[in-house]
Amino acid sequence: MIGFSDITKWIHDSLSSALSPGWVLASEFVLAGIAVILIVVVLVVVMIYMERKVAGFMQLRLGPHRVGPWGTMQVFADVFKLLLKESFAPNSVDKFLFNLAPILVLAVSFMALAPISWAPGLQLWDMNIGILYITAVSSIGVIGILMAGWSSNNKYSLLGAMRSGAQIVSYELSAGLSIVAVIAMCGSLSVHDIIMSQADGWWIFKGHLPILFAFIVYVIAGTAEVNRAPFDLAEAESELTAGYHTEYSGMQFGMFYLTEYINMVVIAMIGSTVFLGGWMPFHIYGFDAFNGVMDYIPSFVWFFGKIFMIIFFMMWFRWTFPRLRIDQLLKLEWKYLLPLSIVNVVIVAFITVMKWHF
Amino acid sequence: MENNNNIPIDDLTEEFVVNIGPQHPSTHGVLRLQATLDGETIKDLLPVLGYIHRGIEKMTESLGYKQSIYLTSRMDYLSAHINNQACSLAIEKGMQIEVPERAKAIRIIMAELQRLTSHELWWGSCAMDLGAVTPFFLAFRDRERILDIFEGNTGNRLTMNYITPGGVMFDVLPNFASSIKELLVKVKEHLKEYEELITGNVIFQHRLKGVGILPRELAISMGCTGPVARASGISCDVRKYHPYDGYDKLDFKEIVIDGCDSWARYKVRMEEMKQSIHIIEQLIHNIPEGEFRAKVKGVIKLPVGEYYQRVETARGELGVYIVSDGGNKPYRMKFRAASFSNLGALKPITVGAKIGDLMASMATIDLVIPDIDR
Amino acid sequence: MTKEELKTYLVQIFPSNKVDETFDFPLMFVDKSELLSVAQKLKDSPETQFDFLFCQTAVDRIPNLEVVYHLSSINFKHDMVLKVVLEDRETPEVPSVYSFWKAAELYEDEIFDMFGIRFSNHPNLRRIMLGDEWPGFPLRKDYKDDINIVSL
Amino acid sequence: MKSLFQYLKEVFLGFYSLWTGLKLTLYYFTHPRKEIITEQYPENRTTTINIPERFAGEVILPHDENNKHKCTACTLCEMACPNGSIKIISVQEESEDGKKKRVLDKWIYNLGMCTFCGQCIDACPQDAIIMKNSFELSVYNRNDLVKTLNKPGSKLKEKE
Repeated sequence: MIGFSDITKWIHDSLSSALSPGWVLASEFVLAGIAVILIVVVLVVVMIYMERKVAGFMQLRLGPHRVGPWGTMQVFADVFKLLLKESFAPNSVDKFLFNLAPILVLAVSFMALAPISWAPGLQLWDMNIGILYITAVSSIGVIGILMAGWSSNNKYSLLGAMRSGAQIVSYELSAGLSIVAVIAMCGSLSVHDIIMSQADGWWIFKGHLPILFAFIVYVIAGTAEVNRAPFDLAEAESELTAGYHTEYSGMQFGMFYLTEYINMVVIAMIGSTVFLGGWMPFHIYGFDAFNGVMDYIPSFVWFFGKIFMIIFFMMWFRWTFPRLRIDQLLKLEWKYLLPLSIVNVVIVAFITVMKWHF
Repeated sequence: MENNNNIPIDDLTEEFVVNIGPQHPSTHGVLRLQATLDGETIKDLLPVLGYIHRGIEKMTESLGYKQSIYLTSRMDYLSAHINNQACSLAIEKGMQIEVPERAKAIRIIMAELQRLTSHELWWGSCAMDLGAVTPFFLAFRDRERILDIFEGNTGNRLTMNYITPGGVMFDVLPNFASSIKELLVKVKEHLKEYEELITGNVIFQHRLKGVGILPRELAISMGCTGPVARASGISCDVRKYHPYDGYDKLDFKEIVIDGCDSWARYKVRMEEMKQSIHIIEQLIHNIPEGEFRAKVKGVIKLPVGEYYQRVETARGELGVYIVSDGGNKPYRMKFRAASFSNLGALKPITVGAKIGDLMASMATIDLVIPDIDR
Repeated sequence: MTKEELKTYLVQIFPSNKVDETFDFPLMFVDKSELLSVAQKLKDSPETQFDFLFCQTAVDRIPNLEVVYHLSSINFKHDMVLKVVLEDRETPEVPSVYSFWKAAELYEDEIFDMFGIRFSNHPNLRRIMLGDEWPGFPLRKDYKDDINIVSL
Repeated sequence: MKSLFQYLKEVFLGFYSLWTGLKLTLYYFTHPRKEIITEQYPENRTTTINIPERFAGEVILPHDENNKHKCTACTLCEMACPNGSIKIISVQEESEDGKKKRVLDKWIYNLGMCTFCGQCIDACPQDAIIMKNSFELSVYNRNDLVKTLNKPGSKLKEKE
């Protein structure tokens, strides 16, 4: 079986034979970037379709089913419509920031994809602080949202942006702490190392109850970080019409929409990498025959299966729960999740020191 | 900012006015609320009305009595049958028309079905205002079935114009009783689902409990009626105290809860749905045979005088006040709309609360804007 | 109290006022100068306890304007009608009953909008539905609008 | 200690309530075709669509096979209409035995102003007009909504 590392090696070799080393690096950057963007855009298209079908089925509807077979072309039709629409900017907005905000938000969410390991040997940049990098970069996105809300010169947008700022800044903490629990156990920030440490079982199973708890906290905080219901206060349509992107239209709105889904992908990818073993198949320590069977399932199937499972959870929450109020949202974070996460990290540290984990 | 005046920093925050509406997802129509906000907290609230003011009261003065009835379905369009019933009852009162028993039974069944549809829609939109979208579709499933029954029997789905002076427009279809029996079985099942999905939900309860507190005295002073008043411990069901169309012969409970908050208003409506089903079940097994409509003169003229008829719509007490000068047109017709009085309670219960609470209070007060503006 | 009882009671307590009846309720005419004191008595007296103003409107009986108060009691469930007759059509003015029944705030806004009757001491009298620019007061009988009013 | 127990119980019940909601939506997600009531309108317009007999679609003046209708041009429907969407134009016609008689010339119906309240049908003493349950009534030109309901050359049906 040809691994992904063979393919990347072959591309590298054939480029090196034709170009000077500097150009090889540059063209590899461009190729990798295009590849990641393409994969992510395809993922987003699938997710939007999935979201609409999930919502439809949960709401006793059929979901999109007119455009193309089973409505699969609906997303493309929507994107096409958004592309053709005029990106209208009201008179009183701060033009520069108004136009910059969607680009910034989108760029930041793409940046967070750099250290993700997609499959064995398929990783753009295995830096030694990968997880730290992702958490750091993904919190820049809130600046874009604040920028959008402030520059729109709309009170709804401003309120939405402020809510979003408060929310993301708060929930970053418990999301970070729940990742720290795993990092403490495996002892590395590098994405590759974290995945390899789960070769004999995923952390969610190896790490006793504290890691399971951390996973639940992570899913809650992750849902909050991407501003999805029940934490969608930033765009709460029954309160603030559309929140921070009230004034955006056309593809500028499309970019915010795209960002929401890419952020979901990022959250799901980190979740699956840290807790569910990334592309690592389901292994149980000692059961070699079983592990061998599991290895036959390709690694990228494992990875995307886990991603879509987490994404389905998020969608399921969205179409079931009512929204929280802003003070309840902050209370949940600061009074419950954060203290519990800190206690959890202490317990994890204790377990790690005593070497009680597998 | 330079703080020269030794004002505490807290007092330097700037209030700003947000116009919630006239086009806003949670005002359910064209209501505009001028909210003065301090951050997320509401400091003042001023309802601005008139975006759907059609002058129904003026129109009735130039139309006849019969033509006025069809206008009433356009006021509180979720209680169209009940509005028609109120207007018909007022006219019957003036003309001393005796309504046949069969017509009375049909009227009550229709009115209670209408109350059911209205509460179902309220349940869905209440959950949607609080951010859950799925309940809206679950609620519309039953509402759709009831509207199908309306459509089959009356010819229209929303503004039926079915109840007229003297009875009802046409007799019900032969399968009326059986289709309603079938429907009620489903509605009862689905009411349990509603409890599972939303009523028990801890987020939902936290959004409503202790929010929008309307004390009993304030509710009385504000002239609140219907579920809003009954959730504040006021016993004011018109069907009990001023029975019409034979409600006095039926067995049903008036739901009064002393909670005073949005959660109590929610509970009152949920229980009222069960009571409506109970009322329909008493009638549906034996609708009296006979005429469905008493003979009424072609041109309706009320004797000189003033007539006031009240009924219990899904939102509270609807009063029809007719001043007649003996002619074939009403001299003055005033509709005392339930939503209009209930709207007054919105400001005192939301000032000091958060924007999210405003939506919760507005959702549980259940305003219908054309009813406010008329 | 029933309608008849209430009527005799009103005659006893307010001998100077004209007591009549509508089809449903006892009716009492009040002069606008003593409206507030009568309202106070009706609301606070333990026999009547009219604490619920369920409908307030006006009727244009040319040449007079009438303000009609429908009162009810939550405890006793009896109702009555108060009427104030205004002879002045140009600048009609009535004291506001907002201090007794807060529901009057919106009702009186609406009456001011439709009939042009001013309410003194009203907390925020405004043209609630039509807006300040609207010419005339539509529910008055002498309001003419040939374009928009379709008559049969 | 008791309060801690109470607190944990509340947390557990809270999560349990969330789970019951999730269970319900999951049930509907996994049973997608169980209770779908949305109509697939343009596809089902010739098959499963159910328009009740009494559905108030438009007012029509039925003609029998001899091109005869029952309208006597009494204009009661015109007077009953709250919106003025009916206009009856009648002419005086002299019959063979010399009697002058009012005969319907044009029964003009403005569908655009109609609110389908059924007052005209209720008012008609001859039962000449009925509500038809047609529903695809949109037209491109607003003038097309003003219809003349009596067919050209139609006559009043004699009473048996």
